[in-house]
Amino acid sequence: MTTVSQTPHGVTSRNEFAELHGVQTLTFAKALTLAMADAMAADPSVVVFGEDVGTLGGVFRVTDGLTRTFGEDRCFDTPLAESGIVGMATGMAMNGMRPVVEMQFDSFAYPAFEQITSHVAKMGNRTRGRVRLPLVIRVPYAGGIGGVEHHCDSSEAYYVHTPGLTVLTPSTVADAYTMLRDAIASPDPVVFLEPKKLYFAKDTVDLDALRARHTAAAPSTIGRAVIARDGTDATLIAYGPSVAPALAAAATAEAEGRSLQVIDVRSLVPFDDTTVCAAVRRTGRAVVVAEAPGFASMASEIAARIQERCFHSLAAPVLRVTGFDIPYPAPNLEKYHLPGVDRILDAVDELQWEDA
Amino acid sequence: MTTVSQTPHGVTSRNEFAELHGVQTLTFAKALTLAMADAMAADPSVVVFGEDVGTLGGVFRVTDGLTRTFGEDRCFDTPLAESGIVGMATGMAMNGMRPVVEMQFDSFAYPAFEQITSHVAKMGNRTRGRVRLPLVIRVPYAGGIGGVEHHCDSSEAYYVHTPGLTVLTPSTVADAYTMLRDAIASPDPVVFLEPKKLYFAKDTVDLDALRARHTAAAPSTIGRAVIARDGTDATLIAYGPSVAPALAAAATAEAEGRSLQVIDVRSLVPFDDTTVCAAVRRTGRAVVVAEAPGFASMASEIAARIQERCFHSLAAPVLRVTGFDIPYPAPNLEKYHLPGVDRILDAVDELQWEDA
Amino acid sequence: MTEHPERSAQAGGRGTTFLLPSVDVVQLITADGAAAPAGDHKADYPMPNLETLLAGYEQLVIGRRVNDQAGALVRQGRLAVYPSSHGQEACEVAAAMCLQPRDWLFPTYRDMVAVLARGVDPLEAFASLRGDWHSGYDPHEHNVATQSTPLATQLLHAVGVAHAAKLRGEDTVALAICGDGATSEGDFHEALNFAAVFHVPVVFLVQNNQYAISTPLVHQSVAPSLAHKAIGYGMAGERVDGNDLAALLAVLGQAAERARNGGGPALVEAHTYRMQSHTNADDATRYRSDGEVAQWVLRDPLVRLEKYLSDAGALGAADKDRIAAAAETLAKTLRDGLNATTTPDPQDLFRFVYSTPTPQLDEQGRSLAAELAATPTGATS
Amino acid sequence: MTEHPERSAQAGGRGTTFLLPSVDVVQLITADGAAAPAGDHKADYPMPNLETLLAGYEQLVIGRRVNDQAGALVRQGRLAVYPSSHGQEACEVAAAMCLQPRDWLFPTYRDMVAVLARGVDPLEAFASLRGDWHSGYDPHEHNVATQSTPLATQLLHAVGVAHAAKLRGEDTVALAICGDGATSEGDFHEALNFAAVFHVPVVFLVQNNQYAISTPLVHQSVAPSLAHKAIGYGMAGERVDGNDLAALLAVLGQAAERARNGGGPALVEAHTYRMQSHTNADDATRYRSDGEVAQWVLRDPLVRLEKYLSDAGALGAADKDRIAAAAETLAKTLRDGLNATTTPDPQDLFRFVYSTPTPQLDEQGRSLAAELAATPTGATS
Ligand SMILES: Cc1ncc(C[n+]2csc(CCOP(=O)(O)OP(=O)(O)O)c2C)c(N)n1
Ligand SMILES: Cc1ncc(C[n+]2csc(CCOP(=O)(O)OP(=O)(O)O)c2C)c(N)n1
Ligand SMILES: [Mg+2]
Ligand SMILES: [Mg+2]
Repeated sequence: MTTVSQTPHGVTSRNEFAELHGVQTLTFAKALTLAMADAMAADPSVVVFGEDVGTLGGVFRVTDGLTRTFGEDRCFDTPLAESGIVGMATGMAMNGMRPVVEMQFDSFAYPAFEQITSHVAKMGNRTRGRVRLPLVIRVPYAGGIGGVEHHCDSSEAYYVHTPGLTVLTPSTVADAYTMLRDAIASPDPVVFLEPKKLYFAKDTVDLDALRARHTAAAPSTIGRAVIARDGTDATLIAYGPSVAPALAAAATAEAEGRSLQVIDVRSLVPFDDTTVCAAVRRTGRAVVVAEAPGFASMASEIAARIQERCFHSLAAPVLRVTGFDIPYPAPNLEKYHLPGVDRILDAVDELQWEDA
Repeated sequence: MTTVSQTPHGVTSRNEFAELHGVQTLTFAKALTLAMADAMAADPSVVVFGEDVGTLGGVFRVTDGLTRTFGEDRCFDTPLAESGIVGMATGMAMNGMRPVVEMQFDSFAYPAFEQITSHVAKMGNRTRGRVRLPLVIRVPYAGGIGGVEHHCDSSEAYYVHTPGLTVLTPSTVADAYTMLRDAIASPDPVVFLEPKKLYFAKDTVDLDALRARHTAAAPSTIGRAVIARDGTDATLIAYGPSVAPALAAAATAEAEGRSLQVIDVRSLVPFDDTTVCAAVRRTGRAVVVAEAPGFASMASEIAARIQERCFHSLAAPVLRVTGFDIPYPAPNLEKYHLPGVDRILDAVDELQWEDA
Repeated sequence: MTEHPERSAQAGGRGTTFLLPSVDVVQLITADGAAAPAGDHKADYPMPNLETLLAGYEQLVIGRRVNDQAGALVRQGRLAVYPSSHGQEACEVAAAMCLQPRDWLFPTYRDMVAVLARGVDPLEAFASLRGDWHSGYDPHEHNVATQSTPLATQLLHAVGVAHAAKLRGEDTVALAICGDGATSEGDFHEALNFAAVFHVPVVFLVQNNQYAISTPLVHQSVAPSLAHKAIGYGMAGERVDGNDLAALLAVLGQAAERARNGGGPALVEAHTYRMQSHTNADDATRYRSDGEVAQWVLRDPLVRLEKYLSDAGALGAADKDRIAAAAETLAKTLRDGLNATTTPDPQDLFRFVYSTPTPQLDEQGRSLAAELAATPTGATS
Repeated sequence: MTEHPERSAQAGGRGTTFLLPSVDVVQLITADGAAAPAGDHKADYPMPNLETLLAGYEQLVIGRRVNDQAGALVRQGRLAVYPSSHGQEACEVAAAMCLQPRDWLFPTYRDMVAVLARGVDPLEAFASLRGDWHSGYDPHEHNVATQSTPLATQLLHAVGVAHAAKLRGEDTVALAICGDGATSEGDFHEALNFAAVFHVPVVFLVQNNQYAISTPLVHQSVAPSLAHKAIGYGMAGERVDGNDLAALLAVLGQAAERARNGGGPALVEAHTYRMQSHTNADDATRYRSDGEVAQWVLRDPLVRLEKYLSDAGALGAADKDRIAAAAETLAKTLRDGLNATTTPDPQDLFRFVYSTPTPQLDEQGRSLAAELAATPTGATS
């Protein structure tokens, strides 16, 4: 793999991102920006492109400042064509670059579907590992933002079913930074799903500590779930935008005397069977929570695997609380569609406690 | 909905298809051709188009004779562009036609993915039922034919996860006819998955009886699974190309003294919970068999639903025998990938019979 | 299968440049409201009569009022979002006016003014922007497709609608609108090629408003013009001043009638400008200068037509009052309608996904009903 | 960001027809093997020197032999499938010859002869057609991308490779091949537009062999020519006799050097003919006449170059023997290699999907290993 030592047009101004240090209160979006900026500073082969990511800084401002800091060769707008973006990224990755491309919204990645499934996912295997594609496809996804049609799809099922793709989705500000850097560092293509409704969520993080992971080659977050909250009675398994309602449900349940554990899967592929199965074997009950329509979804997979692997530990079936099997609804109806605290707690109530 | 009473260029020659009657030995492919021909004869709004479907009759000859019989206005070649084909079909369906389009191979439907997910699947819901799209997207799918890359994908998961699509896949010659006619008659868009390796399988069917269903408005096959073989010890749940190995496994098992039931799901969406759950509740054991990679697949969904709905009837976890989570392999390796009799029987053996 | 006049051109080389747009962008009324000097146009584009122009002017004023009113309603939180066509109203109005009732219009998210000019009920049309449902009107009522968000996808639907009509021997025309940005999408290419190969009556109107959100045209295309893309499909292309309603009516009218009479599809590029941000969620000052915008204020489509009609004695004070009143009536309808509270029925979520809900959707609908019955607040948290 | 010579054309109209192809298709050697009369070409295309033509002729002969040998191996069941470029060898050879070793070639399934002409090991290249693995060679070894099956997708990869090189200040050129049918795909459009907008050094070579499987060109496009599509991207287009190696070398060579020197991308349409069926699985007699095929036999690329070189005294009996021997050696390599039995390792199924197999793939690999250990036949039934 060729590595770029210096781009022809170098850094065009001071690196405003490098100046941020120590404990900081950041939005999720800003953590993502910092991850790209730090990766770009560390490795000249990292380039960012997509629709409106340059001057505008992206419709969610996730790439804001990258063109200013790194120049137009490192962060640039493309013509409006998603297959073009992913296809060009594929070629750039074949030739020594590490492209990080943005799809403006979940549904607008669909024109790139052939490039993603037939090339991005398959190139490494097709060439027996001789051509790896270290590229990241960032996809703002899921709902809860009152978005109009085509702006709120939870499209993860399409990607997780496609062998060859790594599929990640952070749910915390710290993970937004760490996981995006892990994604950019990955030798394999990553579909990086960013829950839109978390973009402006804030948290306080120690930026120095977060950065240190990547210089010290800390273990990657890829393939590792985290226990977001411990509990003993049942396990809620969630990811991305559904971690927050799962945690809220656990908090409510605690008040009602039930101790719910919450797992943030965060790495959908590879999936962390070890953490999930160990947890469920301990609690004996599990509810999977996800926004996407449930049919043949990531949630189906989690439920299917758990019952396959933990059957004799289960006191009740693995239940799913997911979006309905409908197109994502218009803003005024989305509250009925999204898995919320009540619906999660209803499912927990159905876990046949009387039998236990 | 406007209905066409007569196309400007009518039938150009005698209808060779209408001349076939009574008991016939047909290939699966020919049954599909007959279904289209009969639907075209019955309803002038039915049109067939796609790549090489006209003069050539399709690369699998499934449309052979349709142009000759019904003229170039009713069955025609398009430019080589799948999004174009599905997008044009969408517009034609908006304007009173019932298009039946062919995607040449599974992977070559991917360029049409945006049209399928963002329009075909959503138009009816978007317009509160005012614009229904009675169109059929025929997709030769799955493997077992020694095909080169991109010619053997089992792509059903992408469609079944997309609300608004009906997804059908016949496994017998009779169902090939009946289900394609039901698909064409459906007011909703249907993704019609044709197992390539069955195209030249033959069976003897009573064509008059098959046809009579459609004049007598017999109950649709959409949403209805069938018991392909009865049995009492465990239920194998399969569809499309996997029904044959499931039946073969059941035959082998019988010789070994184990009675396996085989369900042919055939209608993936809507799914026939009633038939499947009744069966599994009776046998208490289930193995799902499918060619596609197992992760987040139709097989995951079936396993997840069964354990949700039949938990207390299950003597063992619902197991899955699926393709591996890899890109479909090159011809000389596909035998290792495809779910075969041995692998199915191994799974049956694992159904914890000692506990029973 | 079909006659293709262009096919005779198959063997030709530069001699086929009749497919290329005129050297001069077609303009009939200058930005100052005067009759434009004759340009080097490949076709004869006569000035529409005053009656037509007056009717068009009325629609322009109404369109502008709709844009302004919708902007206000967004600021008041009554609409989720509004992509304004302020400055592009001439394209909007011409797109609607050049069609017959039996024809079809394929609009984008930005083409609300064209949708209303076709006669669609304004409150039904605004239902989507209020967030009640993805599309609020019946496309069959006025042959107006749903406003398309996925860029360029609707161009193919227009080809299909036209192809179906052609197969039935009907003389329906479909006019499909897209933006300059959308011309980069694969579906644009496939739609133009299908239209040309099947020789169907579709007019493709590209509203080149110079930006795709923040992306200026120069990052979208380096072609001599977007209309030059037509030759690659064996289709006639034309460029027109998109702020000149008269020129638009002449060019689009001719393209539509040519298509109706079996002359095949055409590509029309209208030069215009998006005067406001992409939507209210956007901030155009991040990527373009006030000076640039100011240049385009001088080319406003309303001002020039008002001047032209007034000078021609075709627009008097009474006309102006009548038109202002009509615009105000529509604005009031929007205000009243959109200020009223609607309560969408949650069961609608399940009703329309299929013609008959699947057993699974029935089950999900019952479960939501039970949940809502148990939580009297009416929603899950 | 980049200099765009074409941008100055942005405002122009028909004056920009320099982007259009020459009126006459570029030909330097006639079908009869004579030097062609000067055509009305927009550029000067000098005849390549005899040494170059002789080297090219050798590759043509080898290419023809590869096509014939592969056909025979298919009939003997040693290859699963072979899409022959019989009749198109001049395009294949020119595509390889106009590039430097540091340049990249993006071939399709039909371009085996070009792949071999770049130096790729023949048995590695044929591994995919034998069915051992999807791609058998290392793309980085000769800068030859995998042969692409999904039509037009590889054109975008070529743009990416060229863009990466350009950003690093390297003068690498990428040449991407596709067929006439592939020009209808959305990715063709997006690739040409990206190449033009980013002004990257890519030469797009369309082998217009008149058919996409059974679909003749007239159902694919009604454009004046496929090369005319270039103008829609602000790119230069050219048409060349695709059975004339000399003309191909001149046109592609000029396009490649122009691209290398910062002149941007180009679209070259080569007129040729697919002499055999689409693949062995196809039956071309279903959709075209013997008479049509016979016409093209007269335009064979080998025959005319042999005549031209012989007449010029540049191809003697010794040359012919040497070339025939080289072709026969390669044919024998193919026969021997492909007749030998290979036993792919089933564990390879899991090794390359990711750089490091996931725990799930490890598990699946172990389970397959256990299964194979239990069933000594080596395969599940
Ligand atoms: C396939 C697709 N990709 C991206 C988007 C997001 N998006 C919405 S509008 C827009 C810009 C469109 O520009 P243009 O076509 O010029 O139309 P305009 O907004 O200027 O009217 C973008 C990128 C989309 N709607 N569809
Ligand atoms: C996206 C896609 N759609 C369909 C196919 C199936 N297919 C393989 S080759 C072919 C015809 C291609 O014609 P052309 O581009 O002219 O190339 P040629 O085969 O003539 O070299 C088709 C339809 C494909 N490979 N990829
Ligand atoms: Mg625009
Ligand atoms: Mg061809």
